[in-house]
Formats: sequence, C-alpha cells, structure tokens
Amino acid sequence: MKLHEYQGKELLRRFGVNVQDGKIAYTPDEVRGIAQEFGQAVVVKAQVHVGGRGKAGGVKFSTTPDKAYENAQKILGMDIKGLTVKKVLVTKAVDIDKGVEYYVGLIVDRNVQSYTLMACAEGGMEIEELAVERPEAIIRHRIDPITGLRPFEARAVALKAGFKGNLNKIATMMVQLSKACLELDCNLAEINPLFVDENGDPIALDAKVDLDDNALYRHQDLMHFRELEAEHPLEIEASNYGFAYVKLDGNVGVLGNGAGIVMTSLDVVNRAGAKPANFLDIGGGAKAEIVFNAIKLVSKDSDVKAIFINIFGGITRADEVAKGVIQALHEGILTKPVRMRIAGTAEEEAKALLAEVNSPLIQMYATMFEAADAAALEANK
Amino acid sequence: MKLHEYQGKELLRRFGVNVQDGKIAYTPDEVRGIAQEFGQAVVVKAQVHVGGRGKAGGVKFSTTPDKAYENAQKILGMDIKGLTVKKVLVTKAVDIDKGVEYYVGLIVDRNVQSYTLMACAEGGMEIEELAVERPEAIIRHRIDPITGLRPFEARAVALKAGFKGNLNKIATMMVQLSKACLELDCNLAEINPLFVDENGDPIALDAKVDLDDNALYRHQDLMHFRELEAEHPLEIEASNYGFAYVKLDGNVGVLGNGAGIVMTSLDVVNRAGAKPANFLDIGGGAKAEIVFNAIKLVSKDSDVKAIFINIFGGITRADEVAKGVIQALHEGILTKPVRMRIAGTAEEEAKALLAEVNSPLIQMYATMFEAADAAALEANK
Amino acid sequence: MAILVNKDTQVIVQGITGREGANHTKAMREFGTQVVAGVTPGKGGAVHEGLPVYNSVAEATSKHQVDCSIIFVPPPGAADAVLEAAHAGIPLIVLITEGVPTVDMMRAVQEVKALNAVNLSSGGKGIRLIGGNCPGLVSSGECKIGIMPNKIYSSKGRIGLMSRSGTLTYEAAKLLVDAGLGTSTTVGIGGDPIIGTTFADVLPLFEADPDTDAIVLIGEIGGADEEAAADYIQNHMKKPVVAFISGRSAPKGKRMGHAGAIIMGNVGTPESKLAAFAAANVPVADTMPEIIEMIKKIVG
Amino acid sequence: MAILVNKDTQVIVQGITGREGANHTKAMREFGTQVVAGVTPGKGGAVHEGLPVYNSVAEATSKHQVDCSIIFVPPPGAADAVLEAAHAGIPLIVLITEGVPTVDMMRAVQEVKALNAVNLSSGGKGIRLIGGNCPGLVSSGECKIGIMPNKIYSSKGRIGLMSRSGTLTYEAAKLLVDAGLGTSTTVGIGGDPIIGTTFADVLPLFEADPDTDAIVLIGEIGGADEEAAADYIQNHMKKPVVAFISGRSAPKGKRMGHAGAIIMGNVGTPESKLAAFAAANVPVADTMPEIIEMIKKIVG
Repeated sequence: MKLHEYQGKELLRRFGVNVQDGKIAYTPDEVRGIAQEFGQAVVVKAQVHVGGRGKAGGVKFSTTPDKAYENAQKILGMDIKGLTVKKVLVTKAVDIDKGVEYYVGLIVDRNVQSYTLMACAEGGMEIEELAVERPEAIIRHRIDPITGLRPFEARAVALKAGFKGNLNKIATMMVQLSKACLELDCNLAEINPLFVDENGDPIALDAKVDLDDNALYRHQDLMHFRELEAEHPLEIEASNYGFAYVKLDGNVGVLGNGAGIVMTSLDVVNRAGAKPANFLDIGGGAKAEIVFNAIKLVSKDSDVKAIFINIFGGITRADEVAKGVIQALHEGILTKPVRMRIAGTAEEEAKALLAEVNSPLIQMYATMFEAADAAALEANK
Repeated sequence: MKLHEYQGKELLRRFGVNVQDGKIAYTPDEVRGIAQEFGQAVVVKAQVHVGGRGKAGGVKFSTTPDKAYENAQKILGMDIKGLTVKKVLVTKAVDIDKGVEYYVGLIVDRNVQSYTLMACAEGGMEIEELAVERPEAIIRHRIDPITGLRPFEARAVALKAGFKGNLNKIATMMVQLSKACLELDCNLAEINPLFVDENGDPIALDAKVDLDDNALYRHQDLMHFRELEAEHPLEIEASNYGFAYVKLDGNVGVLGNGAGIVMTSLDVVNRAGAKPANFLDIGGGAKAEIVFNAIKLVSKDSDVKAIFINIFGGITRADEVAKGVIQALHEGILTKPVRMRIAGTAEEEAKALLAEVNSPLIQMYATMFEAADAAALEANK
Repeated sequence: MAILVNKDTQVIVQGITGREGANHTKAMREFGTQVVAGVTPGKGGAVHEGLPVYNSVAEATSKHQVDCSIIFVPPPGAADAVLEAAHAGIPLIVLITEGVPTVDMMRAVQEVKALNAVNLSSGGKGIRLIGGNCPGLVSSGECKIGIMPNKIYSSKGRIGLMSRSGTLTYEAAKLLVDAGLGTSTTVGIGGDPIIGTTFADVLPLFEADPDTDAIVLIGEIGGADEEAAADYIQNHMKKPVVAFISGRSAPKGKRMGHAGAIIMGNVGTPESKLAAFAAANVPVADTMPEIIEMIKKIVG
Repeated sequence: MAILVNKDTQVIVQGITGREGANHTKAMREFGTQVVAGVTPGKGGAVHEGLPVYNSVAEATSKHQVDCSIIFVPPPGAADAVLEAAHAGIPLIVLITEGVPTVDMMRAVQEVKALNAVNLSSGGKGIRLIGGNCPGLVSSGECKIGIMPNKIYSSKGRIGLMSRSGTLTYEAAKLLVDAGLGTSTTVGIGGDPIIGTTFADVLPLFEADPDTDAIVLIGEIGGADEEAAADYIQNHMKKPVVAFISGRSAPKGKRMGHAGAIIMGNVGTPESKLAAFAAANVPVADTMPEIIEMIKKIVG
C-alpha cells in the first residue's frame, strides 16, 4: 500500500524522525490559512500516488500566504500522470541554500534477503535513475532484519556516503527509518531529500513509504491511510475480489492462474503483435465464480478489445473456468471476444461445455500461442 | 522501579495481554460506584509496593456494591508491612472455581545472561517459595534477547508445564509478556495467577512489573508511574542525590564507595556485633559535598546511633571525605559518632584535617575492622 | 534417487488440520509420499486421515523419523512454523503458504541459515528451507512434497526442473513429459521477494545427481537470482542448462502480483538476465515449447 | 607476561573526548599503557592529548594495530560502542560504563559471543568483552586498561586477582602489595547482572599463565558466578584459589545498589556459594586480611 508524503511523514514522526510542521489542505483558502498560521515561507505539495510531481509543477515554494493561495490554485485539480490532485500538503519551508540535500532509503532487497539501506550524497534526484546511471554513487548496506540497523552501522554508512553534518543525529535518523520499516512492514521507506541544515541537523523534506500488503492485518490502525479514490477504480475492484491486478496500457485483457503464467501471457501477447491491457492473476484452484468475476472486471476496461485467458489446470479445473466464461456470456457481461487456452484437468469437459454454447465470442485453442494470436487479431481489428 | 498491579496491567494491556476491566479508587464510595458500574461481583485489591497483601487481608472478593464498600473500608488505610494502603484496584471478578490458576513470569537471569521465562502449573503461590521448595515444578526457558520469545517456544513451555486450555492463546500471552519485557526494559514481569477460564482463555489476574532504572531515560512516558510517597522518604532523598541506598533494620549507619565495599562493610558491622541501619553507596570519585550529603541523609534516620564510613580511595581522595564530614559537623548536621576508615590517596592530609578539628564525634582508624568495632560499640551503648 | 527427496523421505505436515493441509496431505499420499504425522498446536492427540496429530514438531520428531516438513500454516503463523521446524532440526522445510509478511520471511530465512551453519559444523545434514509461496518439490514417481498436480510427475525422467513460478512449472513439466523426456526432480523455489532456497542453491544438487542429465530453469524478471544462477553455472556446472524468463515484456517499475517481479534500477531487467545467461553459454528459450526443442537438441 | 594484556598491548579509547575518557586516558598513559588512538563519532580528525581521534572504530583499526578497546561512552550508546568494536574484530573490549540498560547488555553480550565463535572458527583470536560497570583490568607494571589507581599495580607480583567489585579489588590488591606479594593480572569483571566475562571464563587464563602462582577471587552474593567458578576449579584447576564473598550478611531479596546482588530462591545465597567452594576445596576468607594469610600459607 503506497502512502502519500504526509502519511509517510506522520508514520516516520512516530519513530522520532525530524520532519517539518505541515498540514493537509483541500482548497486554496485552507492553504492560505495554514500559511498565515505558520507565519513564514511554505511549500505547497501535491499529494498524489505518482513520482515526478516536482517536474510536473506539483511542488511550489511560496513566500507569502497569498502566493501560497495562488500556487494552491494551480496545483489543486492539476493532472499528474493521469491522476487528479485533490489535496496538498502545506509545510514550513527550509532555507535550501543554507544546507545540503542527501538521499536515504530502505528497500526490500531479494538479493540480500533483507532490507538494503541506500545512502547517497546526491539527494533530490530520482534514485531509480541514479541507480542506473551511477550505481557507485549509492552506498548500500544490508540491514540485519532481526537486530535492525544499529547506530554504529548507520554512522559507518553516513561516513562512507560522505554526509556532512551532525553524524550522530544523521545516523539516528537512519536507525529510526530502519525501525519504522521493520515495525510497520514497509516495502520501501525513503527520505529524499534528507536535508541537513546549517547547524548540521537532519530534516526529512519528503517521505515515500510503501507498506507490505501481506502484513496489513497486523496494522489495522494504518488502514485509514488507504484512499480508494487515489487508486485506479479497477484496481480497487480487483483488490476486493482478492485478485492481483495491474492496469497496463494495451488493448488485450489478460488473465491467468499464477503470476508466472500471467507474466508469460503478457510476453506472448506482445509476441502476437498486441499490447496487454492488464496483468490479472486469479490465483490457484479458481472456481467458476472467480473466473466470472475476473471477466466482469476485465470487461469494464474500455481499453480492452479482446480477452486472452491462459490457464494451466493443476488444481484449477478447466470446466470450472469454462463455466465462469459461459456464465459471463449468459449474463450479458461478456461482449468482447474471448480467446483462451485451458490445459490440464477436465479439459474435455470444458470443450464439451463450450461446444454446447457455441458462441463466436468464445474460442478455445490448444496452445497459448494460438490463443494469443487470435486475441491479438481481434484486438487489432 | 516497582509498579503497582494496576500500572503493570495497564502496560501489559498495551502489548495485548488480556486483563479484566478494573478501576482505581481512593475512597469506599468510589469503590461502591465502580462495583455498581461493573454490575457484577468485583475484587477490591490493595495497591501497595509489597508482596503478601493477600495474606494480610488486602484482597477481598465482593459480591455486591455494598460488600465492596465494606471491604474497601477495611482495606483503605490498612497497614501492610509498614506501608499504608491509600488506593485500591476494583476489578471484575472471575469465577475462580471454573478455571485453573497458573504462574508465568520473566526475570533478568544473570546465569543465562538474558531473561528466563518461568512457567508453573501451580499458580497463586509465591514463586520465591516455590523456587526454594520445589524448583523442579518450575519450567525455565531462556529468552533470546535479540529475537524475543517466539510462539513455538512459548507453546513448548506451556506444554512442558502441563498447562491446559487454549494452547495458542496462552502461548500468545507469554509472547506478549516477553515483548513487554524487552520493549519496556523490565527487571521482572510476572502474571500470577494466570487464570485459564472454562473456555480455555487466559486472563492475567495479577501483574507484577519492575522496570530497569537504568533504562527509564528511554521511557519518559512511564515516569508518571513513579510514586514518591510509596517509597521510603530516605530512599527518595537518596535517589535525588544519585546514591544507591537501601534501608535496613539495624542501628549503625553504613556508607562507602562502591557496592562491594559497602556490602563488605555490612558484613564487618555484623561481625562487630551490631546491625547495619542501611546500605549506602556514594559511588566513585566522591567529593566533599557528596560525603556531606551522605551524612545528612544517614543522620536523618532516627534508627542510626553511630555512623561507619568505609572508603578505599583510589579515585576518591581521603581528604575530600574528611572535608565532607567536617562540614557536616560544622553545620550541626553531624550529631552521632562517626567511626571511619579512609585508605588510599591523600590519607595524611585527611588525618591532618581531622586533627585540626579534634572532635570526639569523629574518629579515624587504620582498618575497617577497628572502625566497625568502634561504631558498633557506640551504637550499642 | 533424484535430489532432496525420494521414496524413503518421511514427511510431517504442519497445519494438517486446515483445509489446504488436509487436501494436499491426501494428494501427497495418493502420489506415494510417506506422510508420517501432522502437527497442529492445540490439536495434539487427534488422529487425522489415519495419521497422528501432535501439538509440536518436537513431539512429532520424538516419535518419528522426520526428514521433511511441509507447511500449510496460515500467513500470521507461517514463519513461526518454519522456525519451529528448523529448531527441531528438520533437514528440509517446505513452506507452501502464500502471503507471509516479508519481514517475517527475512527473519526466518536469516535464522534458518544460521541454524544450518551450526548444524553443518556439528556434523549434521544441514537445514534447508524451500519457499514460501512455492508449489513445493517432487521427485517424479517417488515423492511429492507440494501441491503440484500428481499426474504430470508420475513417471521418472532425467531433466531437473526448477522455477520461481508455480503454474509455469506445471506447464514445463507437462511439456517435458509429453515430449517423452520427463523430470527427475522439480523444485518450485517460490515467487516471493524473500525465499529460503535460490536457483544457485539447487544447481549443485542437480550437478551431483546421477539421475539428472540436464536442467531447465524457469526464471522471471526482477531480483538477481537468475544472474546468480548464471554465474554459478559459468563457474561450477558441467551439465547443460536451458533457461526461460517470463515477464520480459512487463513494464518497468510495476509490481506484478505476488511475484515480487519488479524491476529496480538496472537490476533484474530482462537485459541483465539475458546477458548473464549468454555469458554462461546458457541458451534462453523465447517460448515454453522452445525449451523442449533446446533440451532435445542437448540430450539427443 | 600475565594474562590478556601486557606491555605490547595497543589500546584505543572509545569516548576519549568525554571527561572520564580523557582523564583515564591520561592515567593509563602515565601507567605506561600504549594508547594509540581515540574514537568519538563526529569528532574524527581532532587530536586529543597528542592522540588521533577517529569517527569510527573501523577507521582506527585501518590506521593502527588495535589489540584492545576501552569504552567510556555514556549509557545510551555504550552497548552500541561494544558492538562497533566487536564487529571491527577487536579481540578485547573493556566496558567501563556504569548504568547501561540491562536489555542492551543482554543483546550485546549474546552478539559478542556469536561473533567470538565465528571469529574463533575462522582462525581468529576471538572477541572478548569484559564488563560493563567494571574497573577494567591491569597486568601489574605492564599495562592498565581501566580506572583503578595506578600505584597499587606498579610492581609485578604472582597472584592473579579477579573481582565483581571495584573498590574491593583495589583493597585486595593493596593488601597483596603490602604483604610483599603483589598481583600478576587483576581483572574486574563487573558488578552488573549481565556481563561479558565471568570468573569461570578468566580462570583457565590464570591456570595457563606461567607468571601466576595462585588466584584470589572476590565474589559477592547473588547470581551463580561463584558456583560456576567453584565447579570449574574442582574439575579443571591445579593452581590454588582463595575466595572471598562480600554481602554475606545482606538480607534476602534486597537489591544492593548497582551490584545486582539480589538473592532469588536458593540461588546466589552465601550458603550455596560457601558449599560450592567447600566442595572445590577452595578456602573462603572471612575478612579481606584473612585472604592474605591464606595466600601466604599457600605460596609460602
């Protein structure tokens, strides 16, 4: 679960991380009020679940309440990568010229089977870009997931990264970030930029936190952070069904049983000359109803021109899949051509059911390639 | 820092431990009100910092609000081992006959250099007595202080101890207790009795928690638990001076620099045929003012008939000790005979200072034995 | 003999009384796996499908020779079940459960590795965790410790198969069987970000196995397991390996379901994986059927 | 040569820029100890009393041969300082700081022991922690790594001395010197509930030391360190040991200052300690001067 900057900061503050005072606002008037209350220069920052909002004009320094009002007018309602800005964070501004900007972040790293702490003296930049362009600029340190990061390790990382400022305070902030990750089950927790002011004190100017969905059951108090309107409506619906769903930008709806087979299905659709409209994993042992829901979901996507179903039935029975598809057809939900491959258990029964229905909308193929080719053909018509 | 039952329960509840509803009361009227509110049988329990309050009549089962009022009248103001009961905890009663009582506790155990979890199917008894009489009845398990107790270990301990009831819930309570110890820095955390009701659910009927004073700096939110009036006034004063002080029941005030030397001083006073009135460690490198404060403290104890000072000066200078004693004499605080041994640095200067003052109240000896004998002689006059 | 498990392997099932645990215990026994007992805390003393149920793994190991434990315990208790098995000294632990919190897995994997080192240094067989979020493993015709369909593993073959994905494993196994090749042992290492056993851990076992002639590796984008495997192959393997990578067309920076298949920086991209396999002279199939063609060319 | 430290031992001081650290660095150098550097995070690059100050222990070890670190870091950072030194591979770590939270010490001691095992198994010298809340250790006339008064350790003797209490150590050392005996090495193991090195850990070192003829053990009530020492003596020691136990008249169940001297159940009572020493044929002195009489009888 991705969190907004203001939510991430609220959580990090619980662990002692120094962040500037800030308040959330939904209207330019509210923004002016907050700026007046703070009585100093503020920054107005769009709260949306995408990166690159700075470049998109979603972050504006404002010297006066009126300037803040003006900036809020520009930012609220703005579209950033397809998402509308509905609220802004108004924070006290720091004097950027009187300090330095660093990067620190923790991320789940499968290569070291734990979190990796990353620290870089070049803050403010997108870490993904830096990781590609100059990986050597990033100091990496594996966190022991049982002990967590210890101050002595944090100091060593800060020294190695060449951070200037109060070494103990900067190390403490890293330790707090590590505690937050381990106790809140973060996939990712980044402070970028980590600003070190003229006194050497570190301040988190931004916070990017992503929580492990598998662990949300033990953080019921964080569930209120979830904002359904900020997610793609289909992603919300998918999550209600328990599906793993990712919206993509093509025209072939793709569904399968298992992340690996769905990823391969994306590849196969690409090979067939079309683009997948989504990733949809319906999981193992799927019954007719689950397949029905999956088709309902994919059919709602207006980008979808054809549906490619790729099932390898081990636990999943082919006839159950067929039943789900047929139900969707009968209920009038299925209006786009379905091209599918269902291998494995009860394949013959599935074929018999489909023969009975005999609809041109539903075609079954022996291999995933034939099914994908047929789906691509329909989608590209 | 020892906590009251109600404070201990409040902390354990934060970690998820199941305790019955309860409220604190200072008057019988308040007790009646709480019993009415609960609308069921209650237990009225004296909140004092000593063990054995049950045997002393400080815990009473009350079927009606009027009974609770009556019992509160008896308990409030009661003297238990020298402490006056000023408040009671009123809790919902459980049906003791419909369940079983166990013991679980964690204690800092220097022999395993960690906490030891102790579990015993014979609850309600004083664990110290049981440890002496039938140590084999107590299952002991070392806690890994880095990982804390894990559910599988807790289940194994519960099985070994022969606990009946919901195994997973009982194990969970033990895990919660371990988390509380590690996160709150407990010297000791006991649930005795751990009641398992007819459904197999565990409930903590009592809680005994003692916090590590050395770690209180990181638990500022727990400082309000400290109740100065519950401690011996001289212990409060000592703690303000930063002294380690324990009130004992003899007539010779004892002070020295270092826990080992003070303990040996107690032994020497005993050998001399007197009883120490206290343990007082003034610490290393003591200056005149610290010695002055120590004498002021010990002199306030009306049990003290003579004072034995035993200093081995390594960092501590003998002349500083002498100056402190002389200051106390001059300010009229020192009214009881001081018999002392000060070995080590600046011994000659100390002798010279004392010779100058030449008071019969202050005598210096070459060995701790002579000094202790002289102090015992004065005390037993 | 194949690797890791065979017809003599004695297995316990942690979480045997749950729905999944019960169903798959039945399927494993139908396959021929020697399931000797189950463990469900609080249900000790019960008998389930003719098998004794114990309160703890230690109780089970005190009564039975246990070579392996398979875990169906729900996510909140899954990592604890792994640690219980590891502390009881069980040499092979297979965690099927999907959706275990990542932090739990980090801690469990680290602790199992530490216990493994201690166990090995005191002359033991070591302690290995496979999974979580994996389909388990199966030595065809001998022993299945997992949830894969029985029928595609009924007859022995000589191809070692390992995969990060469940369904792709079945698909590959079926293609191998249909081609008249079949699998020696199939190991589903699991698709979660943090898993107990990686490709590089399994490769030396296949290399040493007289019943395996070649290995099929089904990888995914994300992480660097494939790169590490390529490195191992280049430096230590004599047997041929054929690889497949799914998700090669997935967009960057998107997390694809539970697979943890996310590309960060220049790590885990299809390009880095292809380059690593090229350097190790490992052919990479573009499609699943192409795997079979390549293997056939190799084993003749 | 004495044990643990000698004239060649090179020492760093963690917390050298604090008041205690600075004062005792001066005193140690006056004694003749080879202090080579100091460490204070954030003050790296400074020069303190002519010694270089580093930001980290690793920095210090990269520039100097370091055999030992003595720690004066205040309680909140003390355990972390221990771990820093241990992870930097320093073979001997002496924690002077008093008042370190018990949980911090539990974790540090456990981790140092694990690092010690790993270090030893890879052919290293091991990693040993002494203290906390201890006066340190001193090999008379050679090297003092601690806070004890210099003068009572100026000339070498042949009695090994170890103690849980600071001041009683000085007292015993002075009595030994005054009696014309003197100490080989004195080890203050510390009075806290959780410490890095116990009596039983020090005994084999004295047993193996050609410069030590007999050992004086200054114990206290509480805990079972004395019982463990008695057990070790009974089974492994040839050299004579004389013991002393302070607090024998202390009331049960009272915690005596920082000493952690509290009696629980039947463990740690004077009776159990006396019985253990009796079983090991270790004479127990009733008073400090009696220790000297006993030692004189033994070493003639």
